[in-house]
Amino acid sequence: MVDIIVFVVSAAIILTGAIGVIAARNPVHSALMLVMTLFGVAVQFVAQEAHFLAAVQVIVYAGAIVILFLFVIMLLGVDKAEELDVGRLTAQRPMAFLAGAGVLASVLVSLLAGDESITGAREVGRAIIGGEDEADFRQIGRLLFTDYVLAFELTAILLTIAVVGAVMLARRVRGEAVDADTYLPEQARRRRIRETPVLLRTPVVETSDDMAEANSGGGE
Amino acid sequence: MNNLLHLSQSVLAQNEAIPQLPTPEIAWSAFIPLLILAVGGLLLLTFTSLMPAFAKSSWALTGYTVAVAIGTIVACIPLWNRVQRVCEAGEVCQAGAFSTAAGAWGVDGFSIFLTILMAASVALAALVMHDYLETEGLTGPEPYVLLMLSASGGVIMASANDLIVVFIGLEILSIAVYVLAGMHLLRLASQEAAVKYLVLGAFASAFFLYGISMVYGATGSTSLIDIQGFLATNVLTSNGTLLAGIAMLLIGFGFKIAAVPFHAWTPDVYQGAPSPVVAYMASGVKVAGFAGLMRVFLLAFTDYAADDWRPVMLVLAIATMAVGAVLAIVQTDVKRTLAYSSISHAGFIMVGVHAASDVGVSAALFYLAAYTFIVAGSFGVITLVGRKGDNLHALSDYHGLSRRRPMLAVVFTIFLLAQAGVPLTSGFFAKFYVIRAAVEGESYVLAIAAMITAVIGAFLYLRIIVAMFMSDPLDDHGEIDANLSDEEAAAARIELRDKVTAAEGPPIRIPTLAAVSIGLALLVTVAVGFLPGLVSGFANDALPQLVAAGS
Amino acid sequence: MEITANWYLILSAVLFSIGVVGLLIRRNPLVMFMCVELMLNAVNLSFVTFSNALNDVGGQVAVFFVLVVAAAEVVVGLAVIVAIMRRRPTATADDLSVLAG
Amino acid sequence: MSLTSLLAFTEAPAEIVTSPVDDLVFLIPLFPLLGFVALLIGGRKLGEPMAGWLATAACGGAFAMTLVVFAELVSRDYTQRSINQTLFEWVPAGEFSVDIGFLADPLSIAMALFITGVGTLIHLYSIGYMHGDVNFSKFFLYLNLFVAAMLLLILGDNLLLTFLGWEGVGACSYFLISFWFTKDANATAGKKAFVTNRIGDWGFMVGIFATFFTFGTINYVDLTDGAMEGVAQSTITAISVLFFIGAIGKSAQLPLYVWLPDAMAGPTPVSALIHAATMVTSGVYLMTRLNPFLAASADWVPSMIAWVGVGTALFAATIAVAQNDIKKVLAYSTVSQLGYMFLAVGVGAYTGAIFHMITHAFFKALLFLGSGSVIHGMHDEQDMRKMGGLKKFMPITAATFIVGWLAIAGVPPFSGFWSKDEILVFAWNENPGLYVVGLITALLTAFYMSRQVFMTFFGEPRFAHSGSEAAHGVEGHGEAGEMAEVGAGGAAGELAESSAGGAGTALATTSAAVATMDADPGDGDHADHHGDDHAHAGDPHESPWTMFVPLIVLSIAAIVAGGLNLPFTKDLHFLEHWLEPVIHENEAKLGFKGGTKWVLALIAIAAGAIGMMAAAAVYLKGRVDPAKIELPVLAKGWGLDAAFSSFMGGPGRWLFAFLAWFDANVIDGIVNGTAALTSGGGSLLRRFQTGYLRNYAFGLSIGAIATVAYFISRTAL
Repeated sequence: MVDIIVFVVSAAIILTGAIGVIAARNPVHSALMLVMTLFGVAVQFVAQEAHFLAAVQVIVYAGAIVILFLFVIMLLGVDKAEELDVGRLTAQRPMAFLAGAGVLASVLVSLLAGDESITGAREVGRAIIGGEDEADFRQIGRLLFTDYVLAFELTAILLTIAVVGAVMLARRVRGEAVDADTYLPEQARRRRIRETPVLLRTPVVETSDDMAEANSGGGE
Repeated sequence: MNNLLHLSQSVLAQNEAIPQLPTPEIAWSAFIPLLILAVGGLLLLTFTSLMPAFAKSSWALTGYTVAVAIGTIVACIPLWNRVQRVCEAGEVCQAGAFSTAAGAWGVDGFSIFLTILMAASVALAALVMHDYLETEGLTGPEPYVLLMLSASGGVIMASANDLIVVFIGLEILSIAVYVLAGMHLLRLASQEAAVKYLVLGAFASAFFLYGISMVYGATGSTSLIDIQGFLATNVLTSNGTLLAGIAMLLIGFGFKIAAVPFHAWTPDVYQGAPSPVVAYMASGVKVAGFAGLMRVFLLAFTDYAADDWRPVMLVLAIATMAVGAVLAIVQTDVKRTLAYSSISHAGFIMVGVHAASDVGVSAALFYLAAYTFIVAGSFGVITLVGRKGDNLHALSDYHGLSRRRPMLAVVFTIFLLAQAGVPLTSGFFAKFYVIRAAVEGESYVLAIAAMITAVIGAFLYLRIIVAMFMSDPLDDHGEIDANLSDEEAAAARIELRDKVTAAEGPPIRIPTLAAVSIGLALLVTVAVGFLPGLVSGFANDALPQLVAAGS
Repeated sequence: MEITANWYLILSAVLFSIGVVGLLIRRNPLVMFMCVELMLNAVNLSFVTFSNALNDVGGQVAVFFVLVVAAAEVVVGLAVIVAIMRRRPTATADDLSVLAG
Repeated sequence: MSLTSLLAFTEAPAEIVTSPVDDLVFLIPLFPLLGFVALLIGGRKLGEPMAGWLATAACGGAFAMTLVVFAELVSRDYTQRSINQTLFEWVPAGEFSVDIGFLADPLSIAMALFITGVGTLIHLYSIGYMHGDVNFSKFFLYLNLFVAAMLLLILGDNLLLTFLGWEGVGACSYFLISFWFTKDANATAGKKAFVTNRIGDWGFMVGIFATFFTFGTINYVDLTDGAMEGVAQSTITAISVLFFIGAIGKSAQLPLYVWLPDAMAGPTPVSALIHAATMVTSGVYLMTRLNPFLAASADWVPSMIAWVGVGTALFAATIAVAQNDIKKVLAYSTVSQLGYMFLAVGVGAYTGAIFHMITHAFFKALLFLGSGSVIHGMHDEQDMRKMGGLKKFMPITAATFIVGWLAIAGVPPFSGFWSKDEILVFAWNENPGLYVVGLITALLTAFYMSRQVFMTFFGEPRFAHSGSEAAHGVEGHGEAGEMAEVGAGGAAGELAESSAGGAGTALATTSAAVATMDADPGDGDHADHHGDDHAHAGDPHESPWTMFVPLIVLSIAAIVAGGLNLPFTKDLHFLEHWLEPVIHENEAKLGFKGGTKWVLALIAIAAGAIGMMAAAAVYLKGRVDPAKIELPVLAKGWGLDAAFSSFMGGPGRWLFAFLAWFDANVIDGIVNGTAALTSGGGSLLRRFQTGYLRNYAFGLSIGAIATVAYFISRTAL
């Protein structure tokens, strides 16, 4: 009974948080809602006896990743409420829900179509949770240094890349963007794209007049 | 010193209660190519931080990167020999494919072949990158570091025998490329490309991970060896989870190789990203994507689920070939045209993968090898024509290229003909082999679709060639009125000349290193076009194998 | 009534779908990233569930790696967004659509 | 897998008869290839005319080498007449291994002889014709490459090598059609040739694959009648049809003929060499080479080939009647004559096909070169309505052209008569319907060729004559400048109309501007050059010796080539006997005696005569020419004049107009429509590439759902 209550409550937290993430106007709220979901997931980890992961989930995800999100939001000062209208893609929203429903349906069918034994291999028994009196972090640690030692070592490269990449991209550079003129307002741009060339004939060159006209139409 | 020894002994003594971990055997020789590439990248970071002068010399950076790439290739040779060796009766020797690190790392002809390709694409891209970075004022060793590390991700994907390792390889490959795509901070297009690539890449990664999770749930392992063994010895009462997992894995790989309908990012990213990076993306990243795809699908899922995924692969291959070719035709931007054409090429390679036979795999590998050089060379030329700012990629920028830079135009023509699959280029045999594989696998629909697409595709390359050779730039800027008097006509001619010069933009420089890169690519393209045996023999020997560790 | 693995898996599928929908409807690249995190969490949940059902700790190790990858992805993703937002502070994902056709 | 094994020359298979010549076959294509390489490296430095002489020598070397091999084969015993030289293994792919190897047997050597022979003459001719062109050396570079590729096509010992040559000649043809690519129309014509040929290539390619998977080999020596046994007839039928698709693309048969008339935009020697004598006959070669396939396939395949051939022959002949461009008449005539060759293949007269191919190579090359000489002499005028009476100005050209005319019109003893007669005899043997259509075509051929000759060489000059106007020098110059545009834009079709009115006084004013442009280096153009060179005289003039010597040689060949296979007695069937080792038992047998042959021959002669007389009636009547006065009388006596006149004025004109319209709209429309469909589809798909990240993600998820859904549908519950 307790199981069910824990599950239902944590599931409610997870889903509320998730819907909050995608529905909140303000990115800060989204981030906070994300924390909520992450906590809910952590609770379910505990319920499935993955204590170590639950801790990691809270520390790494809630403690580091979400903080990083919030930090960036504050740094850029984009914490004002975003217009939740459909923007330029009017049909996108209903289609998005359809797509979401499609993903959900296909995954659910695949998971539940058969009998109750979803998983083919019962008792693979590489390390038995609760079978021995061994803490799960020990088991995880052991696996990390035996079966998964290669993957574990390779994450070093991954993290280096993340650091190098972040440093490289966050560098401040002076100077005007070289291709700012292509980032014109919508209409001027669309017109150019629509010009589909005739097959195999060398297309008409976009003359500089055209560009100038587009620029004067609404330069930034 | 003694004290230290004592200390460690005492620590050991204290922990005697803890059982020693049975850490798996590591055959270090198997990792040498990867180590050279990855550690080479990491060491470059160290060097440049310790010796700022090193970081300032762009020649040193490029030279180092090329040396690392060559080192990787050289290190592959003894491994290849070992894998291809056959022990004589009674002889005790190390021979054949093997796996190590608890079976997570497989060394076979397949992985070595693709490692060499990855390293080659790094070298080609680095050579082109040298001048580009200098012209664009992008300093620092980071692009080279990321290039090498990204390629090591590809190497990992080609050798991984575990889905988790494949995934980590995929992420190493991708994240580095996301950064490279956005590295030109003064080009908004570059940034846009990075954001699109990254968000969609993360999206696709999530599907991929979900797939791993489902496969794990269905089989109880993420190791390809275990999965294959499990599926071979067990009958699943319900295989829905497994099949959905395979589908999700296919989506993840499909994104990386830019298969239709997971291709939408490709043209935008290729167009926006710095051209030398595109040279790497189109060659290296695609090779890596196919490496992972073939390794996972051919090793783990062919015996069990080939009938399930092959039809999907068939549809994807046809869609990829056709959509790529058709969309390429209507483009006005050469870089974008070739982006679509690279999608079409992916479809051709998928024809080989679809066959799921030895012939098919070696055809796909041959295609990858030929394609790597062709596309790296093509984007090398595009980099040069793009000039400073990397913006001059419109078809009109290629008008009269044969007059301004005849050699460049001829070389580009050869690459384009190779992409079209014209005989006497490597591209011809690439197409020939995959179509043969399809016919041999009795997939006539696929073979016919491939041939029709090849015909359609010929248009688009022809268009660029026509623009280079057969367009007089004067035609684009009006003609001289025939009724003018002599003096007026002469004046009009001068005016026209000026107009043409203005429209042509700055002169096209051909830097030495870029020329070396393009020349190498050309050499391989033509040589393999005459003697396909140079590569096809290796491709035939490079079939993926699944060998459990310790056996 | 007993909590079976299916319950968790269904929850995970729902969470994954919400993440998909979020990525398709939001225009703020930061929020789009959060949606990716939702999807990854759904995957984590299913890994742990399978791990529990299979009585195999391998699934938990996989979650560990997912965490690492997610962290790396977020770092780079946020760096790209910072780089672009510095130049155009109001940019939404829809504004980044010059490359098209 | 080692490099050394790759490059090692493998031993030629052991043969009973061996000689040093066995190892020299590869020299035949090597000579022009070397010429190509030499011109590629030093062509520009060599310049004019050395580059041309080098290329001619390279082609001549190939001819000499072919003669050597030919002599060797002749000296051998009948069954030993085949040399198969393998150079090295080319495409290793498991059991599918392809060698670079050459097969010199009666068929390939017969073709190589006339290809290199005619090729050398056309090279020689081009030295004069291309005089002054800025891309002089480039032209010869392409020509040599073409000859090399053509020889590879003929001499290759397997289908893939033939395909390589097939693609090579296609590429060269494409380059040469677009040789004067400064004008749009030439590039368009080149494009058209490229596209149509790709359709045929597709059939060829699939055919190669199918052959390999059926027989396990693609070597000609293994694909014998014996190999066909035990293979399902339906398979062989399918393969034959595929190769036939390849053949009609290359040989310009219905419905893929469209490119050939347009290909006349290229320089005239190219039309003579590639689009008349050699390349376009490679489809016939392929069909002859693969005669075991045709013999073993279902009966409807040869019938279809015969009907397609004869249909093309008639169709093209009717169109030729309505053409005014001197080269276009010849182009449609080529299509028509190729139709005869396919008719021959279809009725099993392989010897007849090759015979006609050889004679046609001579007389059609002659006619094309003659027309080139006319165009050259007329300062790039191609409209026959502005010619007339040229035999006074260009006696040698006229005389040789007339020889070609008599040959193609089927006048004995000129070569064309013998080969055409042989084909018609076999057509009668197979199906009288084929014979009748073939005969009508023969009549039409005689008619339109006579028309061409009369309009060009006889009658009153219809061009501006020197001495008639004082300011002629200026006008002549201006006209040349104007014609530069028209001539280069030949593919545009109705060029005659566009230029007919314009060549008046306005030209004099433009000539100054043209002259200024000419002075600019790098912008020169072939025709501009003529404008400069011949500005001093507007009269047509005879061509230089490099041009008329080939004409004379070819006209001699066109007269005597009939001797290759005279029908009178068995002993005179030289060609048939020569080709026997290749064709074996697949040559059709005549089911009637010599008497019928005589009757058929007389009918054919009569048909030719009627055609010629009709033409004379229509085109010479009323234009006073006392020497020819008897022809109109004859025509009037037979009452054909009125019939023809009314036919030409009424329904005939409509018919021809319709055919021209059909050609310009429907056939071109299909080609262009395919292109439009592709680009239209592209534009449509392009809409989905919106640039919006969210759209892309949406597309990705739809793809994901579809993929997963498919896999779920495969779930075993």
